[in-house]
Amino acid sequence: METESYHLAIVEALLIASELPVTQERIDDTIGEEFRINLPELVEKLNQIYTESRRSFFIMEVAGGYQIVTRKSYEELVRRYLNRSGRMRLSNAALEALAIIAYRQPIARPDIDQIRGVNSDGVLSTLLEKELIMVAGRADSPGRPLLYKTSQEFLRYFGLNSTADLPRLKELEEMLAQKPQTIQEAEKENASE
Amino acid sequence: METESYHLAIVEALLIASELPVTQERIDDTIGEEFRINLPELVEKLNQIYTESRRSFFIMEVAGGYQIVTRKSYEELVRRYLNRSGRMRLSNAALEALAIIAYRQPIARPDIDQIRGVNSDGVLSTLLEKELIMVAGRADSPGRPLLYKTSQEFLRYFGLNSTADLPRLKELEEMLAQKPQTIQEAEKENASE
Amino acid sequence: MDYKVHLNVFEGPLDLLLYFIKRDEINIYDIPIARITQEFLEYLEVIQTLNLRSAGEFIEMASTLMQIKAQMLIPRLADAIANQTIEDPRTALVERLLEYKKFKELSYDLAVLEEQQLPYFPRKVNSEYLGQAIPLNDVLQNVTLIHILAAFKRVLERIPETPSFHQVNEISATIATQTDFVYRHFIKCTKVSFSRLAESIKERIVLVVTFLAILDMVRRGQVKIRQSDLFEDFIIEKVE
Repeated sequence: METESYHLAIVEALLIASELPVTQERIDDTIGEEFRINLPELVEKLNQIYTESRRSFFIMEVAGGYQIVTRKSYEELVRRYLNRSGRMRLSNAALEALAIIAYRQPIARPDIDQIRGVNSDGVLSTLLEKELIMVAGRADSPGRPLLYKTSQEFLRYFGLNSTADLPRLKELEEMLAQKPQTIQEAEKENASE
Repeated sequence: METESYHLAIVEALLIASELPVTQERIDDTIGEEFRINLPELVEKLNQIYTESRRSFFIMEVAGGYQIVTRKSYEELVRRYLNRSGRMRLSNAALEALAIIAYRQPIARPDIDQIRGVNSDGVLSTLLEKELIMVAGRADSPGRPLLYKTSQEFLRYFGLNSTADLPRLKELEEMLAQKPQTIQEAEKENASE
Repeated sequence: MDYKVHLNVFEGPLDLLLYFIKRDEINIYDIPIARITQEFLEYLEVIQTLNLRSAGEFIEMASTLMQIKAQMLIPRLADAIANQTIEDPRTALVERLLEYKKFKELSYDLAVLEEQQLPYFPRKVNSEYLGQAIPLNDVLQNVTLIHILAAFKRVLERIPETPSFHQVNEISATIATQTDFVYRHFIKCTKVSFSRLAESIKERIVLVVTFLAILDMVRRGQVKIRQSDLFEDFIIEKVE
């Protein structure tokens, strides 16, 4: 019995600290020499304990493993807490278009479409609506399409003083170039220094 | 009483679902209309419950909020399960740069280099990658270099509640206040060399 | 040479000078500049011989030291320094050393805090299966294409270079086959992380095609991409 409660505690600790679902296989591989445990059995016991003690979470079986999740009745509150209320959220498409406008402004819609390889009509109207971009006149090219640039609101939202403060592409490249190794390798290096 | 147990459950759900420390402020911001709660009080009650029911985790106060962490006694097993061969520490160089940023933020790379007497490029990108520091705009000095400051992850990583809890902060401030000119002059001299 | 042991320990020239000062119990306000310069130069030679790291910063400090040494050797100046009629040429260096020393000590304090914190593993949330339909927190904030590319680049770096060059393999992967490949992962679950997709891919070029396939799927509105932060893995979610 004493052993079982220790096993329960270990499984619980793994469930709390592991980002990936906890699996029997991995337990056997890493700590199995000391702990021959039956994960499904222990999970069931833990779930029993959680229900009895009215914990607001339980252990769910997901693709090939187990993980702790909150109970459905708290879903709405958790969602509201995690989605910072009132802050705007942009789709990937909108972010793409915004990035293109930020670095290439002023730029006309056909040019944005060409870079993105997709029509940007809807996205541009969203950005205009949120006042992240604004019209900056017309291009001289055929059809004289509208030109867009980023707005004051854009700068405020991203905490910039001017568009000159945008991270320079070169700086980003430098940042990326400085990563010849994976993070794990870098950590190893740091640890051994 | 019924209300309290509901409040406890909510706080617990938020702690389980959130990787970032849960704060009173953010709760008030998002679900505070329905739940006027006293987070520190509820956390204390939850910790009592966790101790009594021998849970292998507890709630730690950190970075201006609260987060669930596994208990010390499971360190070795959790580490082995997560496949970390040993305790991963930051390199001396990283700690040096972090100390400078923490006590002088916001600060630009040339100033960090100047204090350390070595180039800090590699170290800064490691710290950025680990999200221990973040960009805090640009300096007005020539070349408008990026400014860096410590992040919430920095506080979490070192178990601090706020930067005001940095060790010897007061001592350092007093030192700086005593001879503000000499150091600035020295910097000026060095810079003009 | 007793420096050998310490070669990798010194963070830079200031660190090395502090080491000399501490080892010889030197009064930092009265550094015997000739002796220190001599030792410093010896160390510099070792660095250069072994080509251990860029010696530039050490060379710069060596020239500063020699300059100070030269100034102090001029008899007239030496008298003036002693009588405090001109500033000691060592002052600027001493102040730099003191400032560096202060931050070095603070970095030891941080190391202690780090050590105290290491035994506690914080709650980790699996964004791939948050379950209960809880959306990811703020995932899309401040995410740009560059973030996605950065994540891609990182995964790419994990895969070794394609075989040797005389062995030209025909690339069997196309955007179409890799789109199918991604779709196969949606049978069990509507979300899959890029790193998980990449696990079964052994060749860089196939990974590249897979990445292009994903971008193509995004463009067609078949999937959405979410990412929590720069250099993080990203999650491909099927659009129903």
